[in-house]
Amino acid sequence: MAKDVRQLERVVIRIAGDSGDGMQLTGDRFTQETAQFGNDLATFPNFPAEIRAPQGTLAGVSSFQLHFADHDILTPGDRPDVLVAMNPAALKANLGDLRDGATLIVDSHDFTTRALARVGWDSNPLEDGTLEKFQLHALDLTQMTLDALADTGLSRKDAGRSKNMFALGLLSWMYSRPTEGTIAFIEHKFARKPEIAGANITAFRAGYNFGETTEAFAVAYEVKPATLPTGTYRNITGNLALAYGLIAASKRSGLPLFLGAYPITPASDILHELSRHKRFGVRTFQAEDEIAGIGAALGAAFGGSLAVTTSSGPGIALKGETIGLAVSLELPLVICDIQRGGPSTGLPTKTEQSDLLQAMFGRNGEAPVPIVAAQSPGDCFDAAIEAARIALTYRTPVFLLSDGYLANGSEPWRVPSLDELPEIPVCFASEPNGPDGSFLPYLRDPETLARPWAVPGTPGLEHRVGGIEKADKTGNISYDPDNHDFMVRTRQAKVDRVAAALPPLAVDDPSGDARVLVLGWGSTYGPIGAAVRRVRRSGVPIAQAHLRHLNPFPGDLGAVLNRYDRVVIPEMNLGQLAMMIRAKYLIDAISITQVRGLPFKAEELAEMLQGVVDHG
Amino acid sequence: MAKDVRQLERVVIRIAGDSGDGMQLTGDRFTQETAQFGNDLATFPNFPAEIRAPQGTLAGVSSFQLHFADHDILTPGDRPDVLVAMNPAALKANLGDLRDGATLIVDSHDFTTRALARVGWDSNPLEDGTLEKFQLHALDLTQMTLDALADTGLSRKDAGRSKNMFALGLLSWMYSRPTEGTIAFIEHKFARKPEIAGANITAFRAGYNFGETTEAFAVAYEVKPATLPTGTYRNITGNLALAYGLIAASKRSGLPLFLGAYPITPASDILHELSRHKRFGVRTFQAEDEIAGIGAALGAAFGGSLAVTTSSGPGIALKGETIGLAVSLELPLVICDIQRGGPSTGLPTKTEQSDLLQAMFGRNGEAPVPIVAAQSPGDCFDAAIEAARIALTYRTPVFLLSDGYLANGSEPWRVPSLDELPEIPVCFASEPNGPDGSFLPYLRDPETLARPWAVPGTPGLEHRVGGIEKADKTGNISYDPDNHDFMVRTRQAKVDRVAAALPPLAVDDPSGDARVLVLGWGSTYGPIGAAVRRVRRSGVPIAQAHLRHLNPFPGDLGAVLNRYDRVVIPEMNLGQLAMMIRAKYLIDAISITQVRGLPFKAEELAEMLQGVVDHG
Amino acid sequence: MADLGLKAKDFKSDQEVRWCPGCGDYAILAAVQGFMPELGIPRENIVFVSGIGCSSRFPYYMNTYGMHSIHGRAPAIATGLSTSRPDLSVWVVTGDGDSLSIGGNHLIHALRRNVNLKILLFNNRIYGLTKGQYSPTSELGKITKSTPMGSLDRPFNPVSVALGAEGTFVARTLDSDRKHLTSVLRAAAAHQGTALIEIYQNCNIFNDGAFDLLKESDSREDWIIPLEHGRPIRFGKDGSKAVVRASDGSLTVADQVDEDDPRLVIHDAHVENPSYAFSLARLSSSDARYAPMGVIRSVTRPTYDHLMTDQLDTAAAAAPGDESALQKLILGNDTWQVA
Amino acid sequence: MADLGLKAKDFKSDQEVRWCPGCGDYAILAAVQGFMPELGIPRENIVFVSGIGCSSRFPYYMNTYGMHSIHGRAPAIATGLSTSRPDLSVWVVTGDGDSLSIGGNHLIHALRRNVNLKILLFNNRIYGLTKGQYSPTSELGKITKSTPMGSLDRPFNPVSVALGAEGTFVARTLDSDRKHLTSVLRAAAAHQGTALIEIYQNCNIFNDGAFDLLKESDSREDWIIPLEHGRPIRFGKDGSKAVVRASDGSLTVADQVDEDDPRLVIHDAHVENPSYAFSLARLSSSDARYAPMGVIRSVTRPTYDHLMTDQLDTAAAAAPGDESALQKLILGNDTWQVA
Ligand SMILES: Cc1ncc(C[n+]2csc(CCOP(=O)(O)OP(=O)(O)O)c2C)c(N)n1
Ligand SMILES: Cc1ncc(C[n+]2csc(CCOP(=O)(O)OP(=O)(O)O)c2C)c(N)n1
Ligand code: SF4
Ligand code: SF4
Ligand SMILES: [Mg+2]
Ligand SMILES: [Mg+2]
Repeated sequence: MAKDVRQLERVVIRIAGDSGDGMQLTGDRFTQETAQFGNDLATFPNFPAEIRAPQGTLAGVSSFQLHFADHDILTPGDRPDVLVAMNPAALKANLGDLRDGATLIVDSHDFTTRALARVGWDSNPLEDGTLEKFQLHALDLTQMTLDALADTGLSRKDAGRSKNMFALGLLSWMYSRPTEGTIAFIEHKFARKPEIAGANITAFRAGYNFGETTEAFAVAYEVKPATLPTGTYRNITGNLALAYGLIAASKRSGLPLFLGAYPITPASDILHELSRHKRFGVRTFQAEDEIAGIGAALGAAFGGSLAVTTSSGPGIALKGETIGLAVSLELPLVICDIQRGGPSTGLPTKTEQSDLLQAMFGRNGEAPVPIVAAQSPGDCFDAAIEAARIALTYRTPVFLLSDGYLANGSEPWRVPSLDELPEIPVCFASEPNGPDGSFLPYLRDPETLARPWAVPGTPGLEHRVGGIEKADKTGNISYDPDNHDFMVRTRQAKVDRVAAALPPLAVDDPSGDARVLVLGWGSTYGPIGAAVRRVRRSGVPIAQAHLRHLNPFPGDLGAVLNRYDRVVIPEMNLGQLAMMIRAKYLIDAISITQVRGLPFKAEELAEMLQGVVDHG
Repeated sequence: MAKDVRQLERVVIRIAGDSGDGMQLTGDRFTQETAQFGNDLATFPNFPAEIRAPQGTLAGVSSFQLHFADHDILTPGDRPDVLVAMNPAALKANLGDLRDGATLIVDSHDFTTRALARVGWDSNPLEDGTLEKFQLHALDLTQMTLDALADTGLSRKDAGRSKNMFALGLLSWMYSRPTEGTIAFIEHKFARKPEIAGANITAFRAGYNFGETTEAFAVAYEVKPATLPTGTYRNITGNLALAYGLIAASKRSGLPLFLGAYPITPASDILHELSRHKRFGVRTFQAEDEIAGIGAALGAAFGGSLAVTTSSGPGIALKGETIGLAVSLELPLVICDIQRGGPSTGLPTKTEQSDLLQAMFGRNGEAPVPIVAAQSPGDCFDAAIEAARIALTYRTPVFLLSDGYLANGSEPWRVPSLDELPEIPVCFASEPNGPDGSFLPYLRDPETLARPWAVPGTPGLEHRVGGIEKADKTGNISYDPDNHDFMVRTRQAKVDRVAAALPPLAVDDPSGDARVLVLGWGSTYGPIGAAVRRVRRSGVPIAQAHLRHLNPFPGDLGAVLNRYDRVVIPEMNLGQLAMMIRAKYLIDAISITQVRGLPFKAEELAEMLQGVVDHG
Repeated sequence: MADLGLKAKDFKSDQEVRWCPGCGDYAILAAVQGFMPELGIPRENIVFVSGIGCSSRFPYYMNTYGMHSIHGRAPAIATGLSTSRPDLSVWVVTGDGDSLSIGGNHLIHALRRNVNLKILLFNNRIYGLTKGQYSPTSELGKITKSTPMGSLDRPFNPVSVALGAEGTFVARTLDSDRKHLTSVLRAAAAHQGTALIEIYQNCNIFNDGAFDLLKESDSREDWIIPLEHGRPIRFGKDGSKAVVRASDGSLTVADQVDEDDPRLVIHDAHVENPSYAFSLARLSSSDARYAPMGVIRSVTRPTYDHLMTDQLDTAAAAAPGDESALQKLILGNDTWQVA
Repeated sequence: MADLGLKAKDFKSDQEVRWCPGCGDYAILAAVQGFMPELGIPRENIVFVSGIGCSSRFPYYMNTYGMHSIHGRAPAIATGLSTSRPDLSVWVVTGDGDSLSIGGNHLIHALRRNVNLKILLFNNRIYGLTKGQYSPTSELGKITKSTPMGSLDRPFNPVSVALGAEGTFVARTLDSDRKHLTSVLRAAAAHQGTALIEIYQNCNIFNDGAFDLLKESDSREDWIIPLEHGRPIRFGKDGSKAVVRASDGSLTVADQVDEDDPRLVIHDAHVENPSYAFSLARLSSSDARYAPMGVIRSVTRPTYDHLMTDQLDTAAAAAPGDESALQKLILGNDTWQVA
């Protein structure tokens, strides 16, 4: 039967089910197919903090959202056009987010009175009109999967597990995706269990064929490949990009990589990833706690490694004292904070940007630390290299801020050729630099104010460092009042010096007519960009700038801000960057804040920006 | 021989010697005599981080400065009028601070070539004209002490130990101090070693008589008692006042006091002091580290104690994660940070105000905590009570900031009668407050936004709290986005609510003509006040206001700031309060900073203030 | 203990239990809830404090007072609570990562202090909540997400650690053996001071089957070494295995040991010297599969909480602690009047 | 070891030593500086890492590489250094507060990992630097600034703690006995892995005389129990005291023991099972004055540092780790071209 194929510019799909239903895997696969096909895309995985919350409950729902388009896009989309819901809980938990008229594909298998009651429904929404705003396809996906696998000899339970593949097959048909990749993937993943591989492939094909054959779906859709800059692309999550960025920085600086870390969501995957790359000289140390993690990294830094520690908010709080020591020792160290919802344990699997001020001020005394932030999953790669560059060049701990949204979200990424990356020249001290052949471990480079890095093993440069205030140049303990004042200001000056080598801030103001500037940092890049496009589409000029460097700010930031009547700062916190900007530049920046554990929705943000443009 | 007695308004005396020479004790005694006599006074002890640095070295010098006057004074004085130096190192280390024409009393006993060389002198300053700007009295105090004790049968070494008492006797004569107190003190202190007591008293009397008899000292001085508000006075250090304030708060709230602490300079004395007062129901727990210290305190808070933890910067850095938990649990907890020089180990025995931003922001997520600061040693008492009041009223952790200068410095303090102190009413929840007899641990008081405090042991109110985000009212775990946003804002609102009950900010602007306001916080109160007086004395009006509450600010602060053309903020950091003020009120506050481990000198500060008045 | 008429269900909170289906934590929860009525303590006087981890969700499910705190800090928090409120029955729930990785120091200090805490250490030899990294009790060479080529660090034996840290009560039990678990809970509850109970717990998602040898009917009798005070330590399918003292004084396992063999060890949980208990614990080092189970050590020492209360009482008896005494204290000895 | 022609004075830095006159730290410093040339390692390959405390000032005085870090964290920092630079000789200097109070967890984890660190624990049973609070090794009932009515918590026995934490090398010595101290340093330096040396150290300011019994000529022979591998453990003024094995297998001290008494214990530092060493350590619990001195345990186990290096080598041998391999890795398997 020949079917209609309709062209779309963009689609937002969300698939949702129990945490045990394999939704993240299904989402990943659909993303890969879509990436292979050449669409631009952005993803948003969302899962509960529990490993396996009880089946069929709202708390146990896991979902994966994918936005893909024939043009470049910036966010995983606000409101799904399509929801695939594998059980009543998944339907209930996600219904509120759908746009009117959205397509709903629901596995009706589990819509029993009991299951419905469990999520607080006393009648069946598939039947009672609840869903009339939507294009509902209630299908017994589970049963169809079981039927497809009837001959395999698998138990009902095992066979039922493949229902996600059935759903994926159906989606693949609907959106005209290539299927070879998925089949190869399944074969590879279950290479040791061929009967499971077979079942999954059968279910996947059955789903595809069901779309092709049945009359339920009158149309398939096509979203043309996007035109992106030329190059080789892959899909990548933020944590993976960050890990690769660190290895690349290690190669470009010629220093072995050392990671000292303690597992914590959503940072653990960086530890997992790096532990797999020992052949590149990467040492990973799973420490007894966060303090030992950063401590070991600092020890490795003293020994001449590119030293890194990774954590999330609660773990970063524990590292404060040691970060202060690193400031005092003036050794390079990259501290990655993959932010999550706080305070305290907060919302471990949700995203937030509320550690900026902790990164700035979370330790005793005047202990300034440069801060860089990543703005998209792929950008985590570049941000990691930039953090390493600053740390190594200025001999200082550096914060690299990412967050749960970047960490797990993915996007197509143009893979750089390693030799296009900046080199990070590092030169260990090898000769005495003081009078009479002495070594002065705190004699500074006049340009960067960096002190020499003399690693153990270098004859003649034996020296001692420590956390007590040090005399200028010699580094000996000093309680001298003027020396202390000098050293406090010098450490600050060194961090301020970072700005000198930064490029001017890029401002996106196509018409040049904008009176309002939207300033952002970190993972709000996508939503802000999307919101700004919406505003512009309505004919209003508006400018956007996004900060990679939060400390120090780029040197021209003040001048940029002064070009605009109003500056708006959207943040997933209560206004942390806004506070820093207000204090430094004394401008009445408007803070737009949302602390919902979720990225901004472009649509809502656009409305708020429009409000500022309209009413100032 | 009848001698001259001259009247003085004020004197600044500094006594300095080896850390082993008993300088702190001598200073304390002279202070007590002076207090007894009725002068107003302020002190500044200054000692090395080492327990006993090697004898005779600059690093080992310990000193004690006392400023006393016939009128009320605010600081221990900038430049001593009199220096007593017990050895070459003490002379060298302190010489630079003297005003021209100052009196120098030097124990010449140890001015050997070797001892001089040790501190870098190649000729004897007592003889080579180095000291010609001063009124030098080079006396062999040690030998005189030995002579005085020749008959006691004490070894030379033991006898020599009393030279500090000889010096004290001499000073007591010179400044017409009462001596009974010191004699009684010595008898009490060495009650078990009568021969030592005897030797010290003999040396003390010998010093006094030496002044009386010899011609070296032509004049004695008298500084009349000061006229202070009526009342019973005592001399008190900041740490002692803070400890007493906590016990008083415990009595006024009816809650047992629990301190969880780990020793650290300069906070340890609070632990020591409180551990001595078990009869008042005070429990002190010396924990294995700072995290356990605050953890135990939080546990005690859950159980219904007035819970306190004390530390200094590096220890506070370790407590960040647990403070976040306390914010999330909304339990009362007083966190005392006795600030010292940072970053890292920094200058452990020196003072600094550089933990304000750590107190504000040193933990993950949006975790606001009220902050109060003490402004003088005696004021630590009131500040402790205020911190406890806020913690108990709003059910929140509260920072109480003091510093090394307040901790060890002393001043006359009008001892309050306990029943003039504010009562701190605390009411534990005892009844269900929810539908169907349920208990809602996060149902808030509409005025304070405090949640009920239901302590274990209360039947029917069993409930669970934790660091994961909680649903409004029920406190159950909630991952709901809107609830999280609401709770984050509510916790902030609760802290902001503290301002509602604060009195208006006191502004000292006698003429009402000032165009410049000096805004301060913490221990800069004395130096700022003294500097302001100097400026005024030169005929220029200038206003002063000092913040007890750093978070939230008093409600009228904005209005106060707007009344002045310029606001100047002197701080012993790189401008932390200034940053907060600039961000919040968008005024171009001028930051005057010094990070020398020492309080501002009134004279220098006055000059800088004058500069602002003159040139804006 | 008083029978308050409470039932297991009275200790169930209204919160939905959210562990993975099949997780060993369920059985432990049921056993604890089942045991609680026996304590004879009203619910309001019982507090459960936990850290972070799957196991640390425990307090939410107990209808008592409870605190789900932060990672590794539960013993410290519970110390403050118990010390300031010795009238309460304070229980700590923790995992192998929570208590032995990040929280190791608080654990050993609680033990040496002998604070009146009952610590339930759910040892699944893995980090459950963070999805499967190795823990300080994972076996050497363990392949996990963070150790793809195998872990390199020797695991702790929690019993050895506790004995090295002056623990007064140390026991071990198994999630699936409710009767045994309950008996150990009972002994711990009766103990004055810190009681550490290591509970082998299956994490069926990330470390499934870690204790199968101790559970399966064809092997468990070969590896579980049951300890009962005053009884010879015999085990094995036919009961012929036993723990014996070798000539060099060390303990080993021997087969075919007669009832009257002089080498046979009679279990004595109350020996003051912890060396005996330590030797028992080290049976696992001769063959990692051996698992001595039951109360390994239980000796009497004053508790920290009571010693502190005593000091307060002594101080209060020696001098008044009322408002006027406080006034005097604050006045000090060197006052002067300004009129 | 190679003789590099170094002398003790080559290990003296130009920094003035700033401990209190009479402090036991001086003797330890002198002993270490005197021993260093024996190591046969060039100064630049030696690193001293310390925490905070009087003792932790140590690195400043050594003319090697050094780091005076923060309180309690030296073992963690040194672990990173040693693991990333197995070519270095890494020494940790720490106090009883630094290592057993705030730093207890890092210490026990270093021990179980068997990182190649030589840890010198200066045990003066007090907090020196903060002026005299009790420490985790202070005796029960100790009156200090923070415990005016006496401390309430049972001290740790550092040797027991280390053995409970799987330590491979544990020794004890005395500040004032330079020869003994040096012999223990020598044994520790030869050990592959974590070597913990507890050094009894007198703090003459805040805890003077803590070890006098072990120093004074009329008592030291009664209380020091000297351990030498392969030799019977005999001591006492006339050599008639000995450590014997009681019939219940435990170790005790007996008087008037003959050379051929079968109960006499021959010291064996190399027994794999740490129970023996643990029993030795617990002689102090029968009478706190007994001090077994020397190498209590020294067994061979691979070091963490080398195991990690091996994994890196194995991985590198299995697949290339060059720039083009990295390029491939970053590309991954699912790429597409945009032309
Ligand atoms: C300060 C901090 N670090 C790390 C984490 C992440 N984290 C949570 S639980 C856990 C380990 C859990 O293992 P275990 O204690 O064995 O408990 P289980 O889940 O196995 O019951 C980790 C590393 C955290 N929540 N807080
Ligand atoms: C984080 C932190 N907490 C507390 C302190 C204060 N402090 C410094 S050394 C020390 C204890 C010293 O005792 P010990 O380790 O036994 O060393 P000793 O001085 O006796 O050699 C303490 C509590 C600190 N410097 N840093
Ligand atoms: S991950 Fe393991 S320990 Fe955690 S709930 Fe699931 S089965 Fe239990
Ligand atoms: S205080 Fe004690 S340990 Fe510290 S230097 Fe002085 S004598 Fe030595
Ligand atoms: Mg576990
Ligand atoms: Mg000590």
